[in-house]
Amino acid sequence: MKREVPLFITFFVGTLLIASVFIPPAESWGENFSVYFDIIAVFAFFLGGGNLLRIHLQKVASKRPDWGYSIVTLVAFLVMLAAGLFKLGNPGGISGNLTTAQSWFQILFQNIMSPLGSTMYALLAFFVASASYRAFRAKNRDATILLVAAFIILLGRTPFGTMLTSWIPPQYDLLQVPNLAIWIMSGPNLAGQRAIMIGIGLGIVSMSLRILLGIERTYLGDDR
Amino acid sequence: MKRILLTTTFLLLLMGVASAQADSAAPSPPAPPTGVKAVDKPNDHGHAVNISWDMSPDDGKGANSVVTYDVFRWIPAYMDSVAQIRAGLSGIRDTINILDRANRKWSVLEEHLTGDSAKLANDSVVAAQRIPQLRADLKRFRQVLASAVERLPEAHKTYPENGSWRRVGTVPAGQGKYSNVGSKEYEEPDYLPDFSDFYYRVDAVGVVSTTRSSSEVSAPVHSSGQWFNTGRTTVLVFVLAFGFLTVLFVRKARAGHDLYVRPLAGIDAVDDAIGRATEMGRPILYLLGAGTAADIATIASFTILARVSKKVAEYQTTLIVPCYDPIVMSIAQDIVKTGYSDAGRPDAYKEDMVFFITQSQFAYVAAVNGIMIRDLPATNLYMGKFYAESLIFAETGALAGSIQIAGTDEVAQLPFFVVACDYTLIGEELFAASAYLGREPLLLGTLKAQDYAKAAVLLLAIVGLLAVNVGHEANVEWLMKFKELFKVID
Amino acid sequence: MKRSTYIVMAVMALLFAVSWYFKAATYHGNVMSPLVAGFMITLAAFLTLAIISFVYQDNPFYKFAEHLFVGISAAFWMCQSFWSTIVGNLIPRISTGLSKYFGQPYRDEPWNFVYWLPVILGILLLLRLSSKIGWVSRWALAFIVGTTAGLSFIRYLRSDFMEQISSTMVPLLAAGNSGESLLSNITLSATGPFVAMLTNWVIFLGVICGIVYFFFSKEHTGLFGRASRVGIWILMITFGAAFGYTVMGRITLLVGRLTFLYKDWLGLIS
Amino acid sequence: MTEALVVTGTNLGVVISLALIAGGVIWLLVRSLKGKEVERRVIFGFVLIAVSAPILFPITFHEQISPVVKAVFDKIESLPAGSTVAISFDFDPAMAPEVQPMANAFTRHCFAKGHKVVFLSIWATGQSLLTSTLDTVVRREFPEKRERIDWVNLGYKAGNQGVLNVIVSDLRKMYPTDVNAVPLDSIPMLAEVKAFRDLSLILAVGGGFPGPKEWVLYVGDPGNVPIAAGAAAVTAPQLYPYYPRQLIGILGGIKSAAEYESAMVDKYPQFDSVDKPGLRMMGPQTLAHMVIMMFIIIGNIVFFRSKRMRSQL
Repeated sequence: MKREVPLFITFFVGTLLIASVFIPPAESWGENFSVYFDIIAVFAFFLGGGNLLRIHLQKVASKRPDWGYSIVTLVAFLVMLAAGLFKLGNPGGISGNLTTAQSWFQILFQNIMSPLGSTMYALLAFFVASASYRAFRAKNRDATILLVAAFIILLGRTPFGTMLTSWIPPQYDLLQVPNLAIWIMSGPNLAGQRAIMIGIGLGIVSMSLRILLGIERTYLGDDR
Repeated sequence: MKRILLTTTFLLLLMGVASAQADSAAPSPPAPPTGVKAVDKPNDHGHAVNISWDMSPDDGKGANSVVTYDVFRWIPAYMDSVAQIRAGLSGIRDTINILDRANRKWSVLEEHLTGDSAKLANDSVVAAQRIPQLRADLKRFRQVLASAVERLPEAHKTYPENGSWRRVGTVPAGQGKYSNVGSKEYEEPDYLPDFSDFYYRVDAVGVVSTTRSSSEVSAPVHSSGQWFNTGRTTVLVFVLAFGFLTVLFVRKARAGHDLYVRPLAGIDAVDDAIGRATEMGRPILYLLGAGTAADIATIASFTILARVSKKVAEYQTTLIVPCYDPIVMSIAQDIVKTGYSDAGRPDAYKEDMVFFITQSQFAYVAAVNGIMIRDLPATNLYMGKFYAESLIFAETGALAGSIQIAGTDEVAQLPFFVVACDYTLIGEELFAASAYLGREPLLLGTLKAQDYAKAAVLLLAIVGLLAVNVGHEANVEWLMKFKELFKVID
Repeated sequence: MKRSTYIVMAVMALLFAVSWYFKAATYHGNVMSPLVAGFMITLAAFLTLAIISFVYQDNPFYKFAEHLFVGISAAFWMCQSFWSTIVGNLIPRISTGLSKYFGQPYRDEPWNFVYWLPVILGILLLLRLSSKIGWVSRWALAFIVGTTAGLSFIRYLRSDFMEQISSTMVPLLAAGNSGESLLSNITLSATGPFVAMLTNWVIFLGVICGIVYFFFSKEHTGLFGRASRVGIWILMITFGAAFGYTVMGRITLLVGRLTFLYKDWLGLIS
Repeated sequence: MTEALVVTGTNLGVVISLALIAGGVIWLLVRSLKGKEVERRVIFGFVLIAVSAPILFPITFHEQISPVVKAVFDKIESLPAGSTVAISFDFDPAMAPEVQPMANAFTRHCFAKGHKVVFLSIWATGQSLLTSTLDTVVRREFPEKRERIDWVNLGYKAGNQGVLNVIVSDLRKMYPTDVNAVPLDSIPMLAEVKAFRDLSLILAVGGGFPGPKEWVLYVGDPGNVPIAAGAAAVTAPQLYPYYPRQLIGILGGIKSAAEYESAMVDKYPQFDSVDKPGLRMMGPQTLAHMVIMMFIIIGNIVFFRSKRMRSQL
């Protein structure tokens, strides 16, 4: 019971969905199952939210290092949850639109969550620079190829790229850096992407099959 | 009175002259399209018809006067009475919704209101008492509609009596086909009944919509659903072939054939990295990525986590698994717990090893960054779906001096992992990793099947390429079409 | 805490107050009261700075911003999915009373009872909190994983696998769009027919070698090994090029945040 | 080579920030010769300055025009004054930051050369963006140009490539009137223009469907009209197969827009004072790219120096 039923459910649901692709009346099943999936995922939020509360309450209770910050998390979580679930400050009441401009939910989103998120994203500008410095070194042949390709593309995006190679006559203008950059993107880059994608496609198909056939069952939490 | 009469006469005259002028000024209509054919739309669940025609001689050439084609279908008058029943039905539905809404709004406010508003509120609440009655009506209407719809094929048989031509679509000049797709739900206004005789006609229309000419009427056609989508036969062939290969090699593996697999640097590094963490006495950070359980990459990551947690338990190192998705967290908890009990140390498993952070991409990044800098893990493993956060993780990890091993099938993020991490499992290698780590013959058998599929790809690509090139050079139509076999038709 | 920490804290608090005052005094909109508006923009600016400060080193301001962000965002997504999935998609199909309460029109459709399936599975999932019958939660997980496997199987077979193979089959001798004779015009002109053909060859051979690299059960030696080497080079070019190409977008993100600080907060530029 | 360093904008902030970056890089280069690694925070500081400086002070770099862009510029230059040119706005607000600068630059260039311009759109979302160009460029900078004599706005027509298919041979069939319902026959500048094949040049600005590709297939090829494209960076590579035979030139992404703006200023110094969003947006990009490239170079010098030092030990 404990092992066989889940394996059967997986096999049955998966095979059903594969078959539905070939049967026009069942074509929309895939979408429907995705909706069921979303609904189950919302139930899982109880688990997630419960876990979050538990971890931070424990931290506060046992006064572990940085426990004060856990209070920040707890308060922020509960305030936002209340603002969203009870639609606090929403002129439309409980049936109003969740993201109405004056509602607490939207104000907190606009002024706290949104700037924090986009700043975190913007840190990438710094990390792109440090990664370039640290990792683009001609240590061996593979690394050199990586470095040269990146450098050509970068150069092609600055006025220097055009300057340095504009003397090359039109018959050989593939060698001008901006053209070379475009060529790398549309030639070798495309080939590489495609090879990776074919591999991924196969890998996923094979992995799905392993799951359906019950060969791969670690997700059930027993590795035997 | 007389003046009015005079004015009217004058105006009428003027209009007559104007219309006569318009008539004489109107350009001659374009030649009609010919050969209108209507067929049931293939590979669908019915309720749709494909119409095609030979374009008018005046389309793009000749007088070049076609602007659009109007597609007409003959519709029996009975269809209108069905539509009326349907309109009644949706009218009742709307009324119920309105009363419902008003009632809810007012009943909340009722006790706080005075004067006119109170009366209004009271009215709404009283009106709402009719809702059950309306629901009964709705039910009755549904039955009437259902039986009315059943007679539609019958009504179509009366062609050309008791009906009229209605425009069902318009396409710009230069095109010779149109799909008349209706709804399969008979409560929708655009419902198209199956198994009814449909007649189609196409008009070529000039700049002024009155300059038009009609084609012959097409032969009657039925729309109907099919049980198999022939457009996807190639896909089915691939599914069966791949399934066959996998089962074959799994059986072979079961029979005890030894299967070779080449070493993968990223996989070998995993064990070393766990050892290193033990020596340094620092924890191991394992990220399952920003994917959900709906991503195969995440499931592949579970199998690697199973292996890692068992090793970690054996070496008595600490494991940190911050999660992005609650379902993923649940599964990961089970896996780590099993890993510890497999290693014979169930007591060493702690509930807070695997925990949930948030389902917001950059908040997750912010928190994981904090963990990396404060707990200084010796090894960071990134396996699964990663998006823009990949480089932020990898750089922060490098700053904290951790050994980093990544694996993802997100093509756009692979460059960042390859550049910033010590080892990277590229795409397919991530899915192969579970088979590698487990060293189970069954899993290795599926790898072999995968390789055969790849060999088939190479072969197909070369054959296809030859076919396309030979076809292109020699102008052989069917050879050039070879690649169409792989095109995915919807 | 050290004394210097307190001094830094006090200075930041003072700066915050000053900014609050000035932003409130110069607020011209009428969406909210100037005091609230001044506070909000100051808060947004300080949080932005707190996150950026992480690249220097971990510090209390970053920790504060991080923990605030986690709390707010966790609740944000829970509320979002509650309203869109449960109230928007589930309730209108299973309960007239609840849909009335939430102001959703009830959707009376024949197959509605199917929607009880995810509800039951969701409840099974929650049962994992019980140690006794926790194992039934695996049924829900099995459903989820089965759905994933079934959907991914077909989707990737079609889009990543078959589509990509078909686009690799391109004419290798034809001269592209320009239709000029190939042999009469062997130049390295970026738009010439020779380069167009060269590109097609590179793509074809690149894909073949790339796939060879991914073979697991054959030793990479001899000709096979050489093809696999070329495959790695192609992959390296791909990664290098894609990295270089993305830099521009990443910088634009920082431009956006700095513009917020300089323009909306400090008013240094107009 | 020196031309690349031509930086416009001469205030103290520009000089200081550029000196800071240049001096810093030289200092790091010298250090790197001794095999010393650069600390990560120093890199971050450089990035911060490189991105901030052009936002705070108007630093723009002179972009040398690349051949694909130059082809468009030269074409507009070489047409005799008074030629009729069409500019089509086939994009939406999301794409606008990248391609609207191109449309604006084309508009300025055509008016500066004394061409007559037909504005239109085959994207429903293009209409409002077209109006914004008319308001901010045409009416403000060229008040002397009169509507319907020097330019005309045909507005948006639904029908995607169907529209193109018709207007290539008969403009009045699709557009009996302009956007203000004035019949085309009473518009002086269109007296000679019966169809789009009578135009001297079509500038198709956009990147989705329908876009420059459809202009080539339905108007350029059948009508034998020269077409130039302005496209978003992501879609530009798909247009290269049509260059140079079917498309006389292509502007791809903000960098090409900046190149065009640079070329405009070189030829017509009076445009130096107008807003040049292409060049403005390229400022932080260029500076940051240069800083990153310098760091790649420094990183490699450090690597090779320290390798040699280690082998000497």
